[in-house]
Amino acid sequence: MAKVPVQFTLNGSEKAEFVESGTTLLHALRDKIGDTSPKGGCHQGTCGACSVIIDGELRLSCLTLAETCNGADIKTTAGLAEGGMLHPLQRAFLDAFATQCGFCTPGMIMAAKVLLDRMPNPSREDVVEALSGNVCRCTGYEPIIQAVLTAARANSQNAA
Amino acid sequence: MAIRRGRGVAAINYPTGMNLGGDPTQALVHSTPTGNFMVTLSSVDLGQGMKQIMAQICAETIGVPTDRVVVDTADTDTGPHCMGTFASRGTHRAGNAVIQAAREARQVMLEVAAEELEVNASDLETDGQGNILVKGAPQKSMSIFDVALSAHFKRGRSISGRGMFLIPRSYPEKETGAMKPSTCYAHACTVAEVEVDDETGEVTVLTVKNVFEIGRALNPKMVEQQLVGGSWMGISHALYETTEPYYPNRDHGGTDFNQYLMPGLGDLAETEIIVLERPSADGPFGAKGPGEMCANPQIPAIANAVFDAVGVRIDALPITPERILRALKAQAAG
Amino acid sequence: MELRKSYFADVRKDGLNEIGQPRPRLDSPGHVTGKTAYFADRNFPGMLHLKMVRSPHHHARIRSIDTSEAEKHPGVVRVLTAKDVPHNVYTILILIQIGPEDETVLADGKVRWKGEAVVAVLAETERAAQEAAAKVKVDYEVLPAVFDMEEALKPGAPIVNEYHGQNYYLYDSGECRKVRFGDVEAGFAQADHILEQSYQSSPIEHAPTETTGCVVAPEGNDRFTCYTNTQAMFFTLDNASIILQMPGSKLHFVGGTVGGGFGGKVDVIVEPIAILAAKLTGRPVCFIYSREEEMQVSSPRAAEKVVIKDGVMKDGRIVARKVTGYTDAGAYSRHSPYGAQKGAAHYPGPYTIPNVWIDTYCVYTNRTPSSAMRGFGVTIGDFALEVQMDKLARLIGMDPLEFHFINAYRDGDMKAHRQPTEGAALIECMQEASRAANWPVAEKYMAISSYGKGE
Amino acid sequence: MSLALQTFSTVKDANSALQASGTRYLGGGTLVVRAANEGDVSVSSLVRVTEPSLSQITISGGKARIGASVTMAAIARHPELGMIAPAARAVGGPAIRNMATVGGNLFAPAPYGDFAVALLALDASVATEDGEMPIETFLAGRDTGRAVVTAVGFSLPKAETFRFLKVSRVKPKGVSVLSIAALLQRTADGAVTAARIALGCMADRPIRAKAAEKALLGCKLTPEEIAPALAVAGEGITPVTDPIASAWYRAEVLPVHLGRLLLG
Repeated sequence: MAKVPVQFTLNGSEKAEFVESGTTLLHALRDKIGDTSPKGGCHQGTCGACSVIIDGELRLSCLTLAETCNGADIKTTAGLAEGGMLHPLQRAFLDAFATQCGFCTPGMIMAAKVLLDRMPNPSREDVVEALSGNVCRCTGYEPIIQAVLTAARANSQNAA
Repeated sequence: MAIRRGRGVAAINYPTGMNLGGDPTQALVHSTPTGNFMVTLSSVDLGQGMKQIMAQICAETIGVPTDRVVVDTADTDTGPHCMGTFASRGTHRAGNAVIQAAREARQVMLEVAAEELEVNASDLETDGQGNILVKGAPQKSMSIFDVALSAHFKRGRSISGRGMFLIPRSYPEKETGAMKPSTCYAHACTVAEVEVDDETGEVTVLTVKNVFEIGRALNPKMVEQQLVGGSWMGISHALYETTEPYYPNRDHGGTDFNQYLMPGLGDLAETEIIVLERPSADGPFGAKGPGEMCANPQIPAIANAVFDAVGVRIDALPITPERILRALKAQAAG
Repeated sequence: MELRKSYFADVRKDGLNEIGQPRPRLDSPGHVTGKTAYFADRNFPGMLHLKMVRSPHHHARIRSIDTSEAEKHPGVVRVLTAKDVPHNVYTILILIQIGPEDETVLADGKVRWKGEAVVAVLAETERAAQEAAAKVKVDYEVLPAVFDMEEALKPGAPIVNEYHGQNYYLYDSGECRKVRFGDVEAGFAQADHILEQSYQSSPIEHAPTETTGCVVAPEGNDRFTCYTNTQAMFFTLDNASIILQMPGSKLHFVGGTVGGGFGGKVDVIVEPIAILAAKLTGRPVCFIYSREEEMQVSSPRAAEKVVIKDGVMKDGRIVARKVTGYTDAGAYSRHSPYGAQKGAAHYPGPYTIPNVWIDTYCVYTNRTPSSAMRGFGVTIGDFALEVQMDKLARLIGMDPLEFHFINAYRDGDMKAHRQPTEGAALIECMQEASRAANWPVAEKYMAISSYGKGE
Repeated sequence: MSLALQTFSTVKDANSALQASGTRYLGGGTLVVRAANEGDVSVSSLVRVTEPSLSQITISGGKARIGASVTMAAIARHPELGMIAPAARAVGGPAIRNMATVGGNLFAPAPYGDFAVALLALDASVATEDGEMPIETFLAGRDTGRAVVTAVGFSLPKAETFRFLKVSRVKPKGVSVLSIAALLQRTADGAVTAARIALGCMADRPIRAKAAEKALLGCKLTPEEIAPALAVAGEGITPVTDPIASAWYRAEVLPVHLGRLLLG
C-alpha cells in the first residue's frame, strides 16, 4: 500500500507523517497525529463532528484527503485554548450548559469560530446559518446558539 | 393559500426505573488521605450528566463541596455492578446507591472526628464547606482534610462505604396483570401551538409550553438541558422521524443526517420549560427520572394542534406534510 | 426554565448545599477542548478493522457461504462465520430469565431481516475489509417475508423465528401481557359514547452523533479489554461471557463516556464479535458502526400499533378503556418483550378509570429488530392515549384540558394494575400549563390537588 | 488495494488517467470521498487537477465563466454573482459549501444538485477539453461522459429576471423537497416574453418545465394569468421518491411552490 508524505501546520506546530494514499484528514489527525478532537460521526459529510479549519475556512476532515492538505494551516478544537486559558467560545459553551454528550461540541466550536472570526457581532440568524451543517442530538440546539451569541458579546466587550 | 393556526394539549406520566424493578446498582465511596472523596461506579454517562449528579449527591451526603468529589466510572475491574443507563433509572438507582455508600463513609468520618474531638459522633455535623462541627458549639471543629489524615495515618480507619439499591422485582399476575411496575412517576403537561400550510401540509411548531414534575431538580441547569433537548426530540418524533418513510415499502430509509430528518437550527419552536418538584418517597433527595418522559408529551400535543388547525386527524407517526396533504385532499373530496 | 417552588413546598426540604445548585458540569471542560476520551479515541498499533457482510434479503435460507476469495484478499487477517462463535444463539434478557435464546451472532442457515450479520471480515485497514467483504459469496434461497404485525399473527403466516415457533412472544399469561380491572364490557354498556380508534407509528432511529462500537485490545494475559459505548457495562460483559463461553473474569470493560445513547446502545451487538476476533487473531480490533449501519441496521424504536376503545359519559368521565397494543419486535426479541410488557403497565395512562382491559403483544416480523429507545414502551402509547383524549373531549363537546382534569389520577386512586396511586402531580402540571399557555379552565379545576379527592 | 490519489497539473493528463477503470475525478470530495468512506469499492483511484483556471471566476461582457473547481462558497461571496448566490447558498452547510464545487454539483443526483438547477435555467454551457455543450445536453449524458468538466459559462441575468426557490423540510440546511429556478424576461408592463424554468427533484437530474414556460408567454404574474402555467407545471416530470418526500408529494406541491415563486 502506497504511503505518501503529508506535511502541514496543526494548531501552530509543524506535522509531517506518511499516510496511505487516500487517507482522509480525519484519520490522519486522529490515528497518526493523535489529535482526536475532530470526531467521526458519519464519514459522509452530514454531521459536522469532524469540522476543522483549513486556511481559515471550515472544512469537513472526513471528506478531505490528507495529501491534499500539504502546506496547509489546520486548526482544531484541541488547539483553541491558549496558555491554559479557554477561548471565549469554549468558556461560553461551559457557562451556557451547551454540552451534553459532548460529541458534537468540537465541530460546533469550529463552525462557531469561523463565524466569529469573520463576523464579530452575528445575529441569531447568522449563528443558525453558521452551525447549520452540525448535528446535535442532545441539546435541541438552543443552548448552543445562546453560547455562540454570548461569546460574540464577550468578544465585542473585550474589544471595546 | 392559508396558514392556519391551532393548539393542542397533552398530559402524561412516566415511570422511573426499569419496569417491574429487579434492577440493582451499587456504588463504593472512599476518601483519599486528604479528605477528597472517590465514588466508584460502573454506571454509564450517556451525556446526560450522570457523573456530575453522582458527585453532587455524594458531596451533599458527606458534607463537602462538589469539587472535592471525583467520580470514577465506568470500569468493570473497579466499579461495582450497575444494571445500566436506561429506563430513566440512572439518577434514581445509582443516586440511592451513592447516598447509602456516602452515609456509611460519613459515619466513619464522624467517628474518627469524634475520637479526635473527644465527643460522641452523634453530636457532630458538617457545614457543607468541608468542616465537621460540634452541634451547638461550632467553635469546636475540625476540617475533613485533617480528619482524613488522622483516619489514614493515625487511627487506621478506612473512610469508605458501600451502597446498593435494589427494588425487588415484581412479577405480574397472569390473569389480572396485578403488578408493581415502578415506585415513582414523573409527570408532564405540554401545550403546543402550530401553523399548518394547507396547500403543502407543512407544519411549523410556534411554541411548546412544557410543565414537568420531576421530583427534585438535583442540578437545575442540567435538568434544563435535558428537558429542552427532550422537548426538541419530541417535536422531531412528532413531525419528522422514521427509518421507513413509505412502509410497507421498506425502501428509501434514510442512511445519513441529510435524509434522516430532524428539526434543524432554523426550525426551533419557542420553548418554555416550567418545573415542579414533588419529591418521591424513594428517590435520592426526592428525584425521579426526567430523561425519557420529557420527549413524550409534545408528540400528541402537536398532533392535537394540527387537528385544531386544519381539522384532519393524523393517527400515524410521523405527521408528515404528505400525510396532512393527503388528509386535506380527502377532506376536501368529502 | 422556571422552577415553580410554590407547588409541594410543604413536602420538600429546600436549602441544601449541593443538591438543587446549578453546579458546572465536571465533564464539560473536556468536551469543549476536545479532550474527553470516547471509546474510539483509543488507538492501538496493529489494530484490525471489522466489517460485516449483511443480508440483502428480508428472509432467506443460506444455501452456502464461500469466503475463500475474501480470505485471500490482501490485508485480510481472518474471516468469521457462525461456526466460529462458541455460543452463537443468544438473547440479551436471558440474564433476567427472559428467554428463549432466539438470535444468532452470525447468521446460521437462515437470515430473518435485511441487514442481518452473516460474515465478519477482519483486515489491516477499513478499505481492505470493505474490499474483502465485497468478495464474500453467500448463496441465498429467498423465503416469503412478513412485515405487518396483523399479517404475522394470522394463521398460516410465515414463521419468522423458529426459536419461538409462533410470531409472538409467549408470556406466562399467554400470547399477550394482560391487565384486567373491573368489568370493561359493563363499562361500555353504561357509557353515553363509545369511541374506538387505531394509532400507529413508524420505527425511529436513536441517531446519536457517536455511532455504536467498541475497540478491543488483548491484555496479553488471556484477558481482553473492551473499550465500549454500551449503556450497560456488566449487562454487556455478562452476555459477551455467555456468547464467547469465556469466564467473565477474562473480560475487562471500560466505558461510561458515551456520545449519546437514547436507548440505542443497550443491545449487545458489537462487543462479543469484536472480542472473539481479538481472541482469534491476538490483535486489537475495532468494530464501529458506519452511519448507514447506525441508521438502518441498529435497532430502532419499534413500530407500534395501538387500538383504544373507550366508553365515556356526557359529563366527561371515562368509564371503560380497552387497549390492545402491538409492538413490532422485528425478527428477534432483544428488549421488545420487556417493552411490550411495560406498555401493559403504563396503560390506561394517568387516569382513574374503573373498568380497564389491556392486552399487549410482542410480535415477530421480518423487519429490523427493534429495541429500547427513550420512552420505551410508553412514548407511542402516550401519543395514542393523548390523541384519543382529545377526540373524546371533542366528542362530548368539552374543553380538552378540562376533560383531562376530570379523569386525572390522584393519590389513593387504584390503578388498573392494582397499585394505589402515590405521589401524583398530573393535576398540578395541568394547572401550571393552563396558566403558562393562557388556556383557562373552570375555577373548580384550579382548586383541586393531587393529594387526593378527600381534601 | 487502497484508494490512490493521483494529482495532475493539466486537465489533459487527468483525462488520460480517468480512462482507467475504477478511476473517479476528485472535486470537492463531497460525493466521491463519501462513496469511498461508505465502502464503494468500485472506486480504487482518484484523480485531481491543480490547473489554476479551474478555480477561477471570470466576469466579462455580461458573461460569467466559473471554473469547475470553484466552490459554492466562492460563488456565494463573489460580488458580481449576487443574483445566483441564493442557489449557491442553498447547497449544504458552510463546510460543505467550502468544499462542494460547481463541477461536482453538475453530477449530484437528486435530491442534490440545486446549483445545477440554477445553471439549467440560465442556459449555461458546460466546458470540457473537447469543447462546450449546452447544459441540457450535458445533463442528459452525464452518466457516460468521462471527461473532466473544466468550467461553466452563462450570460449574467439582469436583476429581477432570475428567481430561485429551494424547499426543504429541515432549515436552514436541508435537502430539497424540490428546487425551482426561473429566468423570466418581461415587458415594461410585466408580460412575460421569455421564460426558462428549471426544476430539481422532478427527475433524477435537473429538468425544464417546458409546458409551463410556454404557457407563461404573454402572461402577467398574477394568480389568474399564471394559473394555466401552474396547471401544466407537472408535464413530463418523474419526481424522485426518497426519505425527504415521495414522488406524489413532490408532484402535488410543485405548482404550489412554482406559483409562490412567480408571485413572490
